[in-house]
Amino acid sequence: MIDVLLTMMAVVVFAMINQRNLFAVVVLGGIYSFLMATVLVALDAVDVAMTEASVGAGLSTVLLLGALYLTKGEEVTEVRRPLIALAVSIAVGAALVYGSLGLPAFSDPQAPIHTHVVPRYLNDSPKETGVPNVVTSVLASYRGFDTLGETTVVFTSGAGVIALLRRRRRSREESEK
Amino acid sequence: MIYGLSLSACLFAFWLLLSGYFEAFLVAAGAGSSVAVALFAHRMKVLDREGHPIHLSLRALTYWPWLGIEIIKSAWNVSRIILDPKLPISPTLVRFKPSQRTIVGLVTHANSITLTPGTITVEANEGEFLVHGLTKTGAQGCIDSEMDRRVTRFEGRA
Amino acid sequence: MFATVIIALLIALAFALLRAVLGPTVFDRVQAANSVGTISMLLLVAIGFLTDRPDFEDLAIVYGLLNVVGTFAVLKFFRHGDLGHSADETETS
Amino acid sequence: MAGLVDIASWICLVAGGFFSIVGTIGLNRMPDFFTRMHAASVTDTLGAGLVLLGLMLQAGWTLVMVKLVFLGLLMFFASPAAAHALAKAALARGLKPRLHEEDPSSKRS
Repeated sequence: MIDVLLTMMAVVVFAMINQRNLFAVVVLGGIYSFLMATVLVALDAVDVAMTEASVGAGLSTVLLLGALYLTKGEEVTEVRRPLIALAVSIAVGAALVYGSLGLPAFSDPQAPIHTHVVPRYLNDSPKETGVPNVVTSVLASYRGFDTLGETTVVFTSGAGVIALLRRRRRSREESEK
Repeated sequence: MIYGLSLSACLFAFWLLLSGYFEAFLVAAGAGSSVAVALFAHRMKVLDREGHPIHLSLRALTYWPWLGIEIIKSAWNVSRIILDPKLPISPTLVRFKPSQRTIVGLVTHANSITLTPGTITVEANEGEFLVHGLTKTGAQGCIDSEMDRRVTRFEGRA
Repeated sequence: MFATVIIALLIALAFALLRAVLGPTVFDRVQAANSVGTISMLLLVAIGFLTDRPDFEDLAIVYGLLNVVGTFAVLKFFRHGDLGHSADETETS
Repeated sequence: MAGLVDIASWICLVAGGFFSIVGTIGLNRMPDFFTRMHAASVTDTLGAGLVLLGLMLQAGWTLVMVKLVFLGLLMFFASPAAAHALAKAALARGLKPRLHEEDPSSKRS
């Protein structure tokens, strides 16, 4: 089933590459995120899927549309050939693939991630924190300060972005009058 | 006031639904936040009869089952059209005047039309609906329909 | 037997995706994206039952809400975005 | 009794899957945007409703079932609003529906 979904995602990506209308790209990007979240659920990573669905399909669609509001809806055709960009992308992709070769095998019980701190989280977190969900206990209790700082940063930047966009829009309306 | 209470109750029910844990602290936190949200809604003045129409909840119990049966019937018709090799469609736009007087009634009527497959409300203004139908008979069936009468009864005395 | 439903939903997903890829208008794509959202929501619930962990529905609820939010964002943008304003339209939502 | 519920739930699930596929086939067979919306609403209402109903019967009287009911209500209220907004936006942006009086063989693109 994961294979089927991944194939569909590849098809969506090719459609996005061929598409010059940026709205269509945003819409297809939303579809891509939904498929990705479903794959993550099939891989049993429900919390990551939740994030993917809300950030990928919800938030980034809205943000991209907000960005499109300030630009044009059609992608301009490239003046020169993007060879350097292509080379950089291929190099980065190759480096990532090379890095993935060093990873432990899928669901290997001896992998480092399963031997250090995870057993303690899994076994002791309900006793130590009283939070029913393990992921929540890690995020909100063991890494509580980290999460607090993260939330503060995200909130501040979000408020800043909204303030900036607001002003821009109002001044544009005034200039139109 | 009663809308505030009912909104808090709904939000609290939603909290319980998502959390699924019934410990004293968690339940208290849920109750506290639902009351807080209701207060915020009150401050933002979005808490009113239209946004939270609890006065309709009793009559909804008789209207919704009828609507469900309608949906099943028309969905079956549309499925038959889709699977028919000849694709016997005759798309039609009709304009007509709905007989509802309240906003909630009009919205209910428009949504019911859209919810039944084969007809979609394209424009819903106070005195006029523009409905697109997959077949000519289906579209014209929306004018002075059974649904219209039932929704008017459903909205009751405005 | 849940597998039957999942296969059926995957087929439906493929058809919806076909329409999203083919277009031709943006509205077709939005409609297809809406269908993809609905179907993947159902798929999610079905997967939850297949793997015997039906608690996944919280996620499905989030999907459903986001589907609506996303569709509305796209459509509001279309009514007021740079592809042309519709002057006589009054915003109701 | 349990067997009966099981059978009913399987009928619902299979029918729901069937109608979902039919709706998306319609999404591809219909000639223009507005008619495609009608096909999609088959998936949204009957397909989704039957799948959810079948799963509810499987869940029994638990919190899971309440969540499924909530999911159904969510779709019940949200999907027509989204469909209406979509149709309205398409019409406002000048997408003309292909009506019956025109030549049926002319495909719009």
